[in-house]
Amino acid sequence: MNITIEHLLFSYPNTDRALFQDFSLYVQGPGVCALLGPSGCGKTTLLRLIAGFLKPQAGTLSVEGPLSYVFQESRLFPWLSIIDNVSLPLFQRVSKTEAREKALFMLEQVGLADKAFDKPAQLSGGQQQRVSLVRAFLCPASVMLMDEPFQALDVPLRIQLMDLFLRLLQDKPRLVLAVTHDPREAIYLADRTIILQGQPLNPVWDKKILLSRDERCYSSPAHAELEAQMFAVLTAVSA
Amino acid sequence: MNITIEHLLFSYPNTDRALFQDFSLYVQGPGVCALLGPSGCGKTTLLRLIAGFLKPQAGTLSVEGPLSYVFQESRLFPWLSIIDNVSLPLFQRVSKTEAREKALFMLEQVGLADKAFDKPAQLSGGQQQRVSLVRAFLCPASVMLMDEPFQALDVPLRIQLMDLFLRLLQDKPRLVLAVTHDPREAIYLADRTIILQGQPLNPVWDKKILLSRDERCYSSPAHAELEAQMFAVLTAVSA
Amino acid sequence: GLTAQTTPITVYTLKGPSGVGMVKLFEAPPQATGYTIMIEALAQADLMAAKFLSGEAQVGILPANMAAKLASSGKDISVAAVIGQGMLKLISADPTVRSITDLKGTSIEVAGQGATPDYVFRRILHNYKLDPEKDVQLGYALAYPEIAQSLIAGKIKLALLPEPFATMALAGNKDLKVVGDIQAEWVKAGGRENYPMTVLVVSRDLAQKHTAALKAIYEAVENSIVWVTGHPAEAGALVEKYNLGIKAPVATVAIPKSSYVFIPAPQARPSLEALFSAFLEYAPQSIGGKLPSDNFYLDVKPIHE
Amino acid sequence: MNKREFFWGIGGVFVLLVLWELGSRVLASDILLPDPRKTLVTLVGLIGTQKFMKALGMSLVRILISMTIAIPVSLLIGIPSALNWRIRAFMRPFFLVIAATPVLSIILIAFIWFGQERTPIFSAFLMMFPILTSNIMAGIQSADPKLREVLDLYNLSELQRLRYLYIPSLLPYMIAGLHSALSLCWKVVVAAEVIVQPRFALGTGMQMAKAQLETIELIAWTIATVIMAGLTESVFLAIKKLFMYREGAL
Amino acid sequence: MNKREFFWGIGGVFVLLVLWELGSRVLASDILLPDPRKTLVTLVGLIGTQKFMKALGMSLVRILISMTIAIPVSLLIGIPSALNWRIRAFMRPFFLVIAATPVLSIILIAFIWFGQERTPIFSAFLMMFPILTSNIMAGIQSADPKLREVLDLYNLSELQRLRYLYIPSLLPYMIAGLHSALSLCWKVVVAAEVIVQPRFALGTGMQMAKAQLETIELIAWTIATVIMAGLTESVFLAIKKLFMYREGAL
Ligand SMILES: Nc1ncnc2c1ncn2[C@@H]1O[C@H](COP(=O)(O)OP(=O)(O)OP(=O)(O)O)[C@@H](O)[C@H]1O
Ligand SMILES: Nc1ncnc2c1ncn2[C@@H]1O[C@H](COP(=O)(O)OP(=O)(O)OP(=O)(O)O)[C@@H](O)[C@H]1O
Ligand SMILES: [Mg+2]
Ligand SMILES: [Mg+2]
Repeated sequence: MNITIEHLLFSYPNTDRALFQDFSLYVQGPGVCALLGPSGCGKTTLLRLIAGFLKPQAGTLSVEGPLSYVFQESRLFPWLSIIDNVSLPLFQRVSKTEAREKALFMLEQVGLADKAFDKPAQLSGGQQQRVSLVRAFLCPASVMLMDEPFQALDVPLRIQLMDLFLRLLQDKPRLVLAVTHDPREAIYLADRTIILQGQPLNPVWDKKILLSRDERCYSSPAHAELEAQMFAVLTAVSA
Repeated sequence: MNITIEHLLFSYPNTDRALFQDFSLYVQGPGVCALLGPSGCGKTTLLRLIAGFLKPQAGTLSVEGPLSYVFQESRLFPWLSIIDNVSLPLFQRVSKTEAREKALFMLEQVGLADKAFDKPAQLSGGQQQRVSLVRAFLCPASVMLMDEPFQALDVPLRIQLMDLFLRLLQDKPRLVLAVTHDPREAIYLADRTIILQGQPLNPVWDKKILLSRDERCYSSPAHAELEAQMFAVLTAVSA
Repeated sequence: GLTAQTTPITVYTLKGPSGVGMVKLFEAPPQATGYTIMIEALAQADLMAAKFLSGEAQVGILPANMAAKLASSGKDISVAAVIGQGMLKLISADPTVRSITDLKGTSIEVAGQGATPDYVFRRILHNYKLDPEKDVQLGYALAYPEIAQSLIAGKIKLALLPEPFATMALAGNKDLKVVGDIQAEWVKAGGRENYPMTVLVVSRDLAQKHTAALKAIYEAVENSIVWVTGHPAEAGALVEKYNLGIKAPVATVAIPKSSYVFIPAPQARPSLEALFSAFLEYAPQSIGGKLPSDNFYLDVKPIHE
Repeated sequence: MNKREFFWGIGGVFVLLVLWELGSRVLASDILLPDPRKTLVTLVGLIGTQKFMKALGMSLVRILISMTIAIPVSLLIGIPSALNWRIRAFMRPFFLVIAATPVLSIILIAFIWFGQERTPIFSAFLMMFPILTSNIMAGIQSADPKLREVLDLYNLSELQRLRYLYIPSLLPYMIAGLHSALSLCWKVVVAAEVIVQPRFALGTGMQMAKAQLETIELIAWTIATVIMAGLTESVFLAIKKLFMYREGAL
Repeated sequence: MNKREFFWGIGGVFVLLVLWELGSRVLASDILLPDPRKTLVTLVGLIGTQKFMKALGMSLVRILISMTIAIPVSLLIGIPSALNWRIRAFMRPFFLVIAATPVLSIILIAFIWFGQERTPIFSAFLMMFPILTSNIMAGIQSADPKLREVLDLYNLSELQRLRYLYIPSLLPYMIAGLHSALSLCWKVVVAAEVIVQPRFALGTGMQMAKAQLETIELIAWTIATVIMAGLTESVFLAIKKLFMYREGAL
């Protein structure tokens, strides 16, 4: 349940500068590691490298166990109903009926039980985001990659879903690597937070978050303090 | 530069309950009006009704002048370069060279000048979001509809873009209707904020924001206070 | 300056066996003062019919029934002469079939449903009290070359073939035999001598206004046919040279076995009418429903001494 | 097809008839192009005859058989070819031979192997197969690579990939291919029937009419063919609509 | 086509030759299906002749002309038909007539109007037009309605809509249609050449070979046709690749 990256070199074809140069990272599971960084610095690329969708030009990369992935766009199959979209990862493992039952249960949890038999095009942006979250939750993976999983959701719903997510993680520990733009989300969820800088990618801030659940609340002073720190780093990185 | 909606009735085909029932709203320009509300309550649908992409089943709806629209997804033309995507709204009005010059100037402002001749698929999520923002900015519209225009961007960049946006609005006043999930964004930008509740859609909170620029800063106490108020309303609406 | 105005006329002939008799015209086109006479070969009889119908063709060759059909449709054309007679052979790979009477219960490949050989054969069968719907089965699936190929390869047993395909088939497979004499059977069945297949057709307009040209063409065609029948080897070479669709050796062998003739219309009338009556019996509409009128047969006196 | 569409369609037919009438006046020959009124009278007369109805029925049967063969075969060969470059490169010579070999060159072998009744089916297959496979291959290549990544991630089997990604992606292409193949099919079947002349066939009727230069009858048979093509196309469009509706695309 | 693809393609050709060899042994008759070796020798001999090269060249010219006519015409008619239901309903009878009318039924008129050199072009047009239009229409219907809304919003002109949305959307469909039309085109042009026999034409050569029972020569002409179809297809694929590359899709 670990991710080990060593001396990674990567650049997209036909681009002049390397996005990753001698990049190393070691993340140990179980737990949630949040990744923050300016837009375009290479966060999504990092996740895609880990998932094996991109091949590094040099360096080693090792991940164990089956993966699940919440993509930055929702990536639903337009011709499948919501319930089929969600139960897709299970089709290989359990019977269709069982997969659908599990899917329906999870859809209920995120308030979408009544949309189970609709097509993705009939859902709002936030609802599609929730569906793609549920799809990744359902896959019994030991490593979970998430690219801005709670975007497009209003704040109360976001907190509610994060609570659900934490509960699920307690039941079945996993290693979660979550890209986010919102320091508050990172504080609420993560055991470790990394702030990345681009060109080439390198971590400028890498901290364990050792707050209690209560201290992680948006309104707690500890939260506010940490947020201010992170904000300062992010601003520095951005400039 | 006004939007007038009266007794609007609307539901999607093949759905049982009306999304809008006797919904009325009057927004006066110039200025920014922020719309908040739980996921799936009908915010995008409202913008699409205003833009004329959907036809109400009853009620009247009047908007003046040309519109521009930042869609919830970035909706770029995959086969056009970024600069062509951005200058598209201008092709009808000015020469291609002029349109491209303007486009390049705006792309510089959002830090994407070096991506001008790339295709959308070569951009990161946040970069695509910026491109679609620029496209809407460039269109000389008197009414601007925005569906979560600053999502997928890191906080410092988001503030930087909001500042740019406010500067542009000062140069050329418009009526802006902006959907957002982030109360802080609403406080930073808006002259008026509406929180909506769904099933059917109705405003539960409708306030002018009369803070100074300084007070709107994320770190100011006035901001924090207003945010706490709005958060309470949103949580109530969500439940 | 002044240039001599000449009227262009194209003589149309057909590729394949029908056109062989006129091959000399390619070598030496007819000459007539005031006219430029050219010769061109078309691929198929119905394309020739189209040329006549559109008025592009003033003189050319056609199967006799098509000429009658065109005339009956109101086209002002006449037959000047019969230039080719049918040379059909019934070919058998089945040793038990030795005469027409043995055909009962067999199936025979006959190319070209609705064309002259079909009706000639039907009339002969009828003469032997064989009903083509019941007693024998006539197959129309293959064209002449394919029938010959199938005969040689032993895939079919019986077929009615014209020259030069009959010769080709017989040369390709020693087991093949000719059954009976279709031409003689035709006479027995009520025909007059050998039945006419191909006729030289001229538009009446040409006949009336361009007598000199017509005379030149008429004589050239006659001379060509006489020459071809007399010189199969030389003619065969010309046939290949002008791309008429038959190789020199095949043409050389087939010419003596084919019946290239030149019978002026007045003399040919009885045998043409005998053929037409067979058509009237089986498919009246293919000659326009009635025997052609008198002026279908060109009065050749002004051009023929 | 709704009422208003029908109205515009009738307009099209009317203009077509006018053009035909004009054409026949210009050519002024019943053998080249008979005038529409006479032809329609002949057509109506023809429709009553048993020969005609049998010919129509048998030709329709041939069309349907050739479809039921061509569709699965082209899926079975086209899909693996699209997914695997080795198979694609290996099959290319076969595709070329099937698409470009003139029927004339192999008519005798086709006749020997398939007989009179089935040669038209074979010849229709030779025309439909390349249309369908090239559309199937384009359809599969149009599959969204982002969705392919999702399937990769969850280790779905090849069959599941087909079911969830490739078949839905190729459907619009397949439908476009079928649409053109279906209309062309009538032309091709009839052309082959003209050559081999099965006992009951539209093509046999045409060949007889043509041999006798009975153009009026020939055109009447042709109109019958076009009308049948129109009917089969309408059925196809109705099925397509139903299907699209069930798939939620409409 | 890279080296490895070429290797697999050769494999396909080899299997094809083996099948042919087997077929010719089963039929055991040179006049039905000659064996491949003899045929290839004949083909090589044929290639040297002037008659052959001229025939090849002229048939190729006919293919190219029919493409240069069919592509713009089908775009010009297909695009408005796809965009407007009135035009679509109005044009439907024309599409049907063009697609389903057997060439045989109108060969006389075609021959009168187009002559023997151009009738094969006309006949190829009749085959390509329905394939291209049905693919064009499907391509335009595949245009993303979300992008259409963007164009609506910014009031772009019809021409700009074409340029920025419809043409890019229909391209993959158009390419699929062209791909199948191009291979079938050879077959159709040759078939028409067999009927009207232009002076220099592959079809004329085939018909001559056939009439002389020269099956070996007939098959040699056929192979030449298939090879030419393969060459034109390779050129097409190369252009497509270049194009895709420029468009950034690869
Ligand atoms: N095409 C459609 N057909 C049927 N129902 C639809 C369709 N589009 C949206 N809906 C439903 O209408 C409701 C409102 O959708 P809308 O997209 O307006 O929500 P929203 O307020 O923008 O939500 P979000 O913040 O998640 O984007 C949702 O419940 C959604 O499921
Ligand atoms: N397919 C591609 N080809 C070329 N360049 C690309 C491609 N995809 C991404 N890039 C570039 O690589 C850089 C990193 O992209 P990536 O998507 O990883 O950013 P990100 O950190 O996820 O940003 P965001 O927060 O905006 O999503 C960006 O500058 C982007 O323009
Ligand atoms: Mg990203
Ligand atoms: Mg929305």
